[in-house]
Amino acid sequence: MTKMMAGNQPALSLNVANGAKVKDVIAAIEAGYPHIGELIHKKKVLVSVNQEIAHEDTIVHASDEVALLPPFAGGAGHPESREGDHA
Amino acid sequence: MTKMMAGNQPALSLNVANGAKVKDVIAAIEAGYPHIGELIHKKKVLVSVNQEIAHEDTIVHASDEVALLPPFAGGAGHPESREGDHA
Amino acid sequence: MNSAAAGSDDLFVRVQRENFSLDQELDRVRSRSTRIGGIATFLGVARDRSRGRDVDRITFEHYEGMAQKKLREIRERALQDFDILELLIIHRYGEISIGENIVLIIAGAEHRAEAFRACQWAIDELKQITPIWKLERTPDGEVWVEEHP
Amino acid sequence: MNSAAAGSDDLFVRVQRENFSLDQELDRVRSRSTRIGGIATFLGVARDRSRGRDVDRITFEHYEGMAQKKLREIRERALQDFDILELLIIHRYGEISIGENIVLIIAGAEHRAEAFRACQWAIDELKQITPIWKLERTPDGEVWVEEHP
Repeated sequence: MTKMMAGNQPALSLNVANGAKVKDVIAAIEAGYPHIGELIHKKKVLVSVNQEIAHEDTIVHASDEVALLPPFAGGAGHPESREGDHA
Repeated sequence: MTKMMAGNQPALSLNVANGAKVKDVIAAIEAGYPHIGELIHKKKVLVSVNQEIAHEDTIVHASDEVALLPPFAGGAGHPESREGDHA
Repeated sequence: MNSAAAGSDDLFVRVQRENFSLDQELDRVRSRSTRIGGIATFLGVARDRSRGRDVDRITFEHYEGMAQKKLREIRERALQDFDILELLIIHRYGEISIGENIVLIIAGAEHRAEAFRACQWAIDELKQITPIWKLERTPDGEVWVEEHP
Repeated sequence: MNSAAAGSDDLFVRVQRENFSLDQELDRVRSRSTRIGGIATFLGVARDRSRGRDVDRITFEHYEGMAQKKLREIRERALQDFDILELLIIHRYGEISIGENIVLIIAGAEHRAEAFRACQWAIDELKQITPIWKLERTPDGEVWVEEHP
């Protein structure tokens, strides 16, 4: 089970029982990294399992690829000028 | 005063008094070329003076460039499929 | 506004026989401002079908002078009415084979929504007000196409 | 549907470090069908301003595998949901200087309205569902950008 997170965040290391649910993974993260747990609860960070966005009851197996995904920012800039850099 | 028309149409030759209005030009066209006069009345053919679309009361001078413009068809194809070439 | 654009219209509005390169034209637009973030482009190419008929070649004719004038007007109105930084329009004339480029509109803006809006408006407007005519060669002969009766 | 497209996804959906040529990618799309008449393109380039700050360089990172998977999904849904003939998506990663290409979407259709719709939908969707992140370097330091909080 691998975990990744974009940015300068190091990989997380967690112990979660095989067959646990995503919510168990989140609970384990919260215990060790409360600020990341908070971001997950606020939906600022999403959890993916095998490259698909997971929900709380998604079951995680030992061979699964689990990732924590900060807000995406692909593409170029904003659709509209909402940036306040021109009045 | 030059006249042009797209297509395989030859140039028209007309005698119109200097200072006449576009409607006088149209009347002269109708006399010699009734089918073109009809197209103008149906707005299938527009009249331009000096490269701007003219209206009936636009005054035409000897040095003006007058043209008869069939329906435009620039660009590529239609915006929507209205062609009946797929159900 | 957009006084920097005056004088360079000749490069940003063209009616020409030759083909054009998208990379080259995009560089031209992009070089106008480092604020450009979104570039919307419309490229019209010659299709092999029109109004249910096969087409093997298209010929475009334009009213020299008026065509360029109308395209310049479109560019100026787009620069005024949309929040864009540049707009380029090229229309080819002469014989065009199936699959070849016919028309190109490039709109460069800070943000993509306006680039798309300006690009779509410009191609719609081009078809309405620009004196350009299209002759399609089909198995049944050549036909002048009337886009909007 | 669009079974001809299967297997060639690799060329029509790419996440790559290298720059791309619009002419080359347009030829790729155009060569898919002689029925293509309208091609709408979105090109995203690196701006020198973001959220009121100067930016002198942008770095994109992606989640290898999932990014490609999501872009393939976008292409497949676009081919299904819009009346288009082809859709190509390229997103670059790594360091990108101001003015350079970031992302390209090309939608080829018989008619331009659908090409524009599909192109706009695809870039909006890309930003929503593709795991790609952006680090902007400004005079105040480097910042990971959060597009939608």
